Amino acid sequence: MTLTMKGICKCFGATVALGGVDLRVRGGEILALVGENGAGKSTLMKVLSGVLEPDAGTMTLDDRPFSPRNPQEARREGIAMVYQELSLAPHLTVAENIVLGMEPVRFGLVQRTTMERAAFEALSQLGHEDIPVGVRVDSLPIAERQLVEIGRALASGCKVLVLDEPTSSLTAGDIDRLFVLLRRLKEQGHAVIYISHFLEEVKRVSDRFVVLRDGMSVGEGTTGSVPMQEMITLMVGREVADLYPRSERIQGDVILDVTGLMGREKPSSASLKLHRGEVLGIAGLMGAGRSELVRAIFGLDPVRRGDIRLGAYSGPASPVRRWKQGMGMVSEDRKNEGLAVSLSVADNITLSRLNVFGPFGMLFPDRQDKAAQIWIEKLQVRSRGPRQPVASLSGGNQQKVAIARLLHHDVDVLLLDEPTRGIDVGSKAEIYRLIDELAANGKAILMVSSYLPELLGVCDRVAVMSRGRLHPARPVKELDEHTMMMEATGAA
Amino acid sequence: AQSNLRIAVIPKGTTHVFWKSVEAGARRAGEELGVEIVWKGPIKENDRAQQIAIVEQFVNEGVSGIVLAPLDHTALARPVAVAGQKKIPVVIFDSSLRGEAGKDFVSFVATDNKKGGSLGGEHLGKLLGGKGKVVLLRYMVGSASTMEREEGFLESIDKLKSVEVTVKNRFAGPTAGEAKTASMNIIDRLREADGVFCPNESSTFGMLLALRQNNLAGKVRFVGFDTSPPLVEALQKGEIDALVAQDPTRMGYEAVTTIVKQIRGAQSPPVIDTGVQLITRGNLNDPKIKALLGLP
Amino acid sequence: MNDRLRKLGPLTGLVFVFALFALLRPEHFPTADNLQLMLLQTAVVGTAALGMTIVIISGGIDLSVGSVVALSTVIIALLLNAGAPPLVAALGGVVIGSLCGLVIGTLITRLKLASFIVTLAMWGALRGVAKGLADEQMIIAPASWLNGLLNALTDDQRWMLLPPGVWLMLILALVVGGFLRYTQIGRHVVAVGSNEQTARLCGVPVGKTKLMVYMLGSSFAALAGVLQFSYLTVGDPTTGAGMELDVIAAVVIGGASFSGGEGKVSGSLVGALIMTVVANGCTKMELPNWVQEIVTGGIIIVAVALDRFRHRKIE
Amino acid sequence: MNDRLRKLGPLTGLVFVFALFALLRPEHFPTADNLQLMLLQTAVVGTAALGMTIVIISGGIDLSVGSVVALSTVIIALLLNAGAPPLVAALGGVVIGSLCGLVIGTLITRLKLASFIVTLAMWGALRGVAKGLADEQMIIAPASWLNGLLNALTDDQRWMLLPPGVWLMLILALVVGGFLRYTQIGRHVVAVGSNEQTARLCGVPVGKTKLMVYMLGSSFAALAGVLQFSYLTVGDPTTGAGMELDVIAAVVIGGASFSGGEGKVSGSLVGALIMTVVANGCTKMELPNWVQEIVTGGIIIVAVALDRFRHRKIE
Ligand SMILES: Nc1ncnc2c1ncn2[C@@H]1O[C@H](COP(=O)(O)OP(=O)(O)OP(=O)(O)O)[C@@H](O)[C@H]1O
Ligand SMILES: Nc1ncnc2c1ncn2[C@@H]1O[C@H](COP(=O)(O)OP(=O)(O)OP(=O)(O)O)[C@@H](O)[C@H]1O
Ligand SMILES: [Mg+2]
Ligand SMILES: [Mg+2]
Repeated sequence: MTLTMKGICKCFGATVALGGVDLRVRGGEILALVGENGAGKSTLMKVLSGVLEPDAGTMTLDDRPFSPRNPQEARREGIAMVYQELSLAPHLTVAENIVLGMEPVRFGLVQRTTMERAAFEALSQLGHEDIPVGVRVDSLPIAERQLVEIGRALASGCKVLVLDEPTSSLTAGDIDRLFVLLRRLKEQGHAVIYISHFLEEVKRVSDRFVVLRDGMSVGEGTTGSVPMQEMITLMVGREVADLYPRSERIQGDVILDVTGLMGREKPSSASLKLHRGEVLGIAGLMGAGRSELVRAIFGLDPVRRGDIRLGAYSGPASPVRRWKQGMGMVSEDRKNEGLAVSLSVADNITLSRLNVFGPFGMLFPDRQDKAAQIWIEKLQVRSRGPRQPVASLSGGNQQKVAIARLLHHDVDVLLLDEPTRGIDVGSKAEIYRLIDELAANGKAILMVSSYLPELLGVCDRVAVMSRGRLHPARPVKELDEHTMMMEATGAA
Repeated sequence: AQSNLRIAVIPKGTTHVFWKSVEAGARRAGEELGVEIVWKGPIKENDRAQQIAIVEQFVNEGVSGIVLAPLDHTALARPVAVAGQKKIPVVIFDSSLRGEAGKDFVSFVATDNKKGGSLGGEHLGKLLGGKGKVVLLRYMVGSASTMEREEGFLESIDKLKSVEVTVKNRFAGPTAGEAKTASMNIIDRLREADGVFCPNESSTFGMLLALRQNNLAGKVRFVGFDTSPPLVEALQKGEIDALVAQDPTRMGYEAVTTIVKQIRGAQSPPVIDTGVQLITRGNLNDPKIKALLGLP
Repeated sequence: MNDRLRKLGPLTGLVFVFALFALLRPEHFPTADNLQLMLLQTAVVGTAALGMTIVIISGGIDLSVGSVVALSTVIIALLLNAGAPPLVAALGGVVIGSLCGLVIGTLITRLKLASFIVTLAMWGALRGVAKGLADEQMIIAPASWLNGLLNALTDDQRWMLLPPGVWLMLILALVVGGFLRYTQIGRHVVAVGSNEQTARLCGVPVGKTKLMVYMLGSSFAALAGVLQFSYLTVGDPTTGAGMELDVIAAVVIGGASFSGGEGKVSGSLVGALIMTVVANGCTKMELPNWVQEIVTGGIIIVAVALDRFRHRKIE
Repeated sequence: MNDRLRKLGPLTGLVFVFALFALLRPEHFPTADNLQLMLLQTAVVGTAALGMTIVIISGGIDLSVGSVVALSTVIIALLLNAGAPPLVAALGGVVIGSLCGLVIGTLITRLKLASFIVTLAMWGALRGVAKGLADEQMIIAPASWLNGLLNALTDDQRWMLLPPGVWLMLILALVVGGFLRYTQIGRHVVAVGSNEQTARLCGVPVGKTKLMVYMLGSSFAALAGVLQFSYLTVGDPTTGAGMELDVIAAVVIGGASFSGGEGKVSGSLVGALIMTVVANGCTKMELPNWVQEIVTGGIIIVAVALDRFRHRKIE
């Protein structure tokens, strides 16, 4: 089994997403596809799976020409794909989503038991017999939705399995199980293409890697023989010396003081003190209620009990108020609650604070663009300009837009929920540097993350959340990944 | 039991001045005869299904009698027949219903629409001196009474050899606003025309507005149908030359009287013509006409 | 338990409206005869609402239903006049209806136009066709058993329990409900409405599914036309004007959402019933028309709001 | 260059329709008088479409426009009869309109109901109010300069170039366009329509914004009512029935999307013009009504499809 892609080109208007990429993958190997945000990884895979038609280039599958005109054809030829952006039908059940498009039928009727068994099997391969296959998908937490999505690709029985950032919201345990599964598939002779910004994962699971930059392949190699630092250099085009910069931070007064906070369901009890000039991390498993904690603080979710004091203000408040009080938030769900994707980059960056662009409620678009342009450059958002709709940016660049909003608003307290999800190493370093700079300038940052190394690298203190309870924060010096995991699972 | 008769009076719609006059006549008859009048028309003007539903409901409820202005010649026949089976007498007014007056329903109380139309046509012919170009703006697809008027008009105009009807396939639509737009769209025809005829209140008013706006009012001879305060005012100002008037108050009055008489055991003639009247500036001050128009 | 309560959905609204009128007019409103009458008067809108439910679940909308109803009555009358047996005439109407749906679906999928635009255009065009075919008049047709579908039952028909037209609506409702829930194509319809992009990525034949959705929508409208013909006993090219809003309202009151993926057949029927009950009850109250219009508006809001409140409490 | 072409949007459709009729009826159609007439006839729907554009961009819909137009004509006539100066009467109509919007917006934001349901209910209720106030008749009002807003220009008015009502529509269009693009609240409206949850996260006062959107929508409908009053010279509670579909069609032909966030004021005006041109052109062709209805449907589809094709090519 071999798949080759030769000279694949794809342009979106003036943007050259792919400028002639060659790729070759054999059965029995796991190929990692890495590169910066906007390098063209997802686009290349969409060409493979028949979503996009290439402008030029050819593909062969087992030495036969292969040019799927739609996803259906690609699927029939044995290409299964897990897309970067979750693509589930929220009104259908887990089982229905898994078998969608290839339901077991007799006389036109869906064979419910067969279907649910297939779904169950797919999920148990991922070690998740516990996900109920009969409930609507929109009642599942994000992590489980991602598993459903992977389950769908598995259930279709494929020759080539493509995973585009499948682990962005998976727990460590789930990632381990996924890797075991991928290795098994490889042994059975399947080809796997694996896209991720977590180079540790790439190291762990892949045999070979290909690096894309600006729509070209700029290097490849055997994963085992190339050190990580070299891979990063290939991706970013320069050396990233210090991933976690740390300048002199002076801890100031307490600016955010949360005591005994209780939300609708979670958190059940949370207290924390956040100082100026400090980065406080919150670790925990998926579903521990970290997101709910920050949402409740920011006024997006109701507060049942407890007190929140922000500077001189106390008590719960609406997001409108919070922004005015100098607090801003980046949501973990950027597609639904982070960005208005049909609007421009400039609109998205400046939405929370438009009153600086003109008197009397007026707004001069050129001033707005100018302000946005500053952040586009500072965060290296890959876009045609401030007027490009956010929907046509690559995933990582969208995330940068969401973060830029807080910078534009110039808030004192930043609530960051998974701020580096889907962001490439180069940009991650950029964002860490930014967080550090903000902290050094006396801002207070509360950062929720599932990526423990970054918590250890960036934060001054970390508090672990477990089943809705927030444990007391401790200085990072006293912590390592192991102790945090123990605390998160409730074993400590 | 005779003292608490309930009579349902069902018009085609409730919002034209015409129907307000019918209601007044029906209520007056109700007071004089000591019967209760229930006045209920379809909410959407010209919605046959809704009118059928209303008839069915009154039949079902068992009113003493029904007075109905059917929106459709055939479609209303079935519910009326059902009323007959339940021994509820029905008087038809304004527009005809399939079947035989005196047998399928008690009586038919109406204007002779065709006669009204030809009255208008003859008068317009006279005004034009027997020659010229004429525009007919029709009312709506499928409305029986106005179609009879249009037919009557065309018949009497066709008798005049040198009068040419230049437009006869445009419809005004149900409201005055739409009628005005329809008239504006044929403005070039109106400019060349010598005479205009419209078959009901809203089309006449819409046409009047269009003529006014193009400074044609008073310049073309204009005969309309039905009366309402703005139309009478235009007649006084000479913007309209004549209006063919029915007597809606009398229609309502006669219809209710007829059905009550029937219920109380008296015989009624199967057809009662409530008459049409040509109103011109000449006879406006006639006391009879004044009474008809409700003028002081 | 709570889950079951929630599934009842807009029924609360119906019960509320019904109870209201039953209290206000205890002698006239909740009689067996009047109940039958209200079911009868719901049949046309209810049947069209079945098709509309499918269309709205698929994420589309169909403004042309009223015109298809009219066209269908015209076709039936023409066929009956040409000597066709009643069943053939009725089928003829439905076939023409499904052809209308085919045209609508083709325009939507091929030209990638919004369903609102296409069906708005067809709303006018099909009414034009109906008027043209009918020579801009009512078409009188020979009497046949078709005319009896929506008659109140006579005493020797009591065994039927309900008039045949009402049975037709109820049976079709079961069929559509089963179709959406248990068949592959039905699930594809929901998938397309829920997330079209995903459906396409998963190899659901989105185009074909949509084509079928609009064909079903128009076929049900044509079936509603059969009932309307039975009600009117004539072919009427002007009937059903404005019916699209009634039908859409029934479906939306029934809990469907314009963003697709959501909607229930039973809910749509309840929605249609709510509107009939309000109209019937207001007439029984002898309210003037303009008061009835205001009251109807108020009741729609209260009925839907009740439903929402109940939901929120349970959650 | 291409970008500029794309911005022209539905103009292609208008140009196509116009050229078509100009070719078919070169003597009657493209005359100065007829052009002015078409602009006149667009003014009412066009003005209401401005408000509807805001509503649709915010992700909602307003079915009550036709009823608000009718209510506004009734209020104006009543006020004129009560001796109010014309300007006060017109303002009275607009104020009542904005109050209607306030009620609609409050129901939508407080009860969290779909705008379709709420405005459908208001569609009936407000017409009921209009009929009730007018005692179910047309209301004759004393003549005033209000009656002249939509008259064709006389020779000594030529300096105005266009009738005042048309100017009103054009100036308001500029204002609304500027509002959506150059004010903070305007951007909030677009953001709410694009993604309501994100707007909330970003501190946009979603409730207040929506309230204002519906108030604006109804106020523009009431302004359209002022023009309609001028057109009719009487207060007519039955006018504007079915106008909601025309207005929505204009906005959608103009490129707006029901999912919100998208829509252009200029597009909406062009959409309204397309519909007037088609109606006018068909009359000039002396087509029977039913043919006109079919042709109108066809042209709407062609006009919109042309626009889409051109877009696709550019992309
Ligand atoms: N639909 C589109 N329209 C216009 N430009 C697009 C579109 N989709 C992708 N692009 C552009 O193509 C380039 C490649 O995007 P792609 O999504 O393939 O990047 P990626 O390597 O997957 O990045 P990430 O790691 O952030 O997911 C980007 O510059 C992006 O802005
Ligand atoms: N779109 C959504 N709507 C409603 N509830 C949601 C949604 N997404 C997630 N949730 C709920 O949020 C809860 C937590 O989900 P999540 O997996 O994000 O865990 P978390 O600890 O809050 O955050 P994190 O993902 O950062 O670990 C779950 O109980 C889930 O039901
Ligand atoms: Mg990507
Ligand atoms: Mg979370």
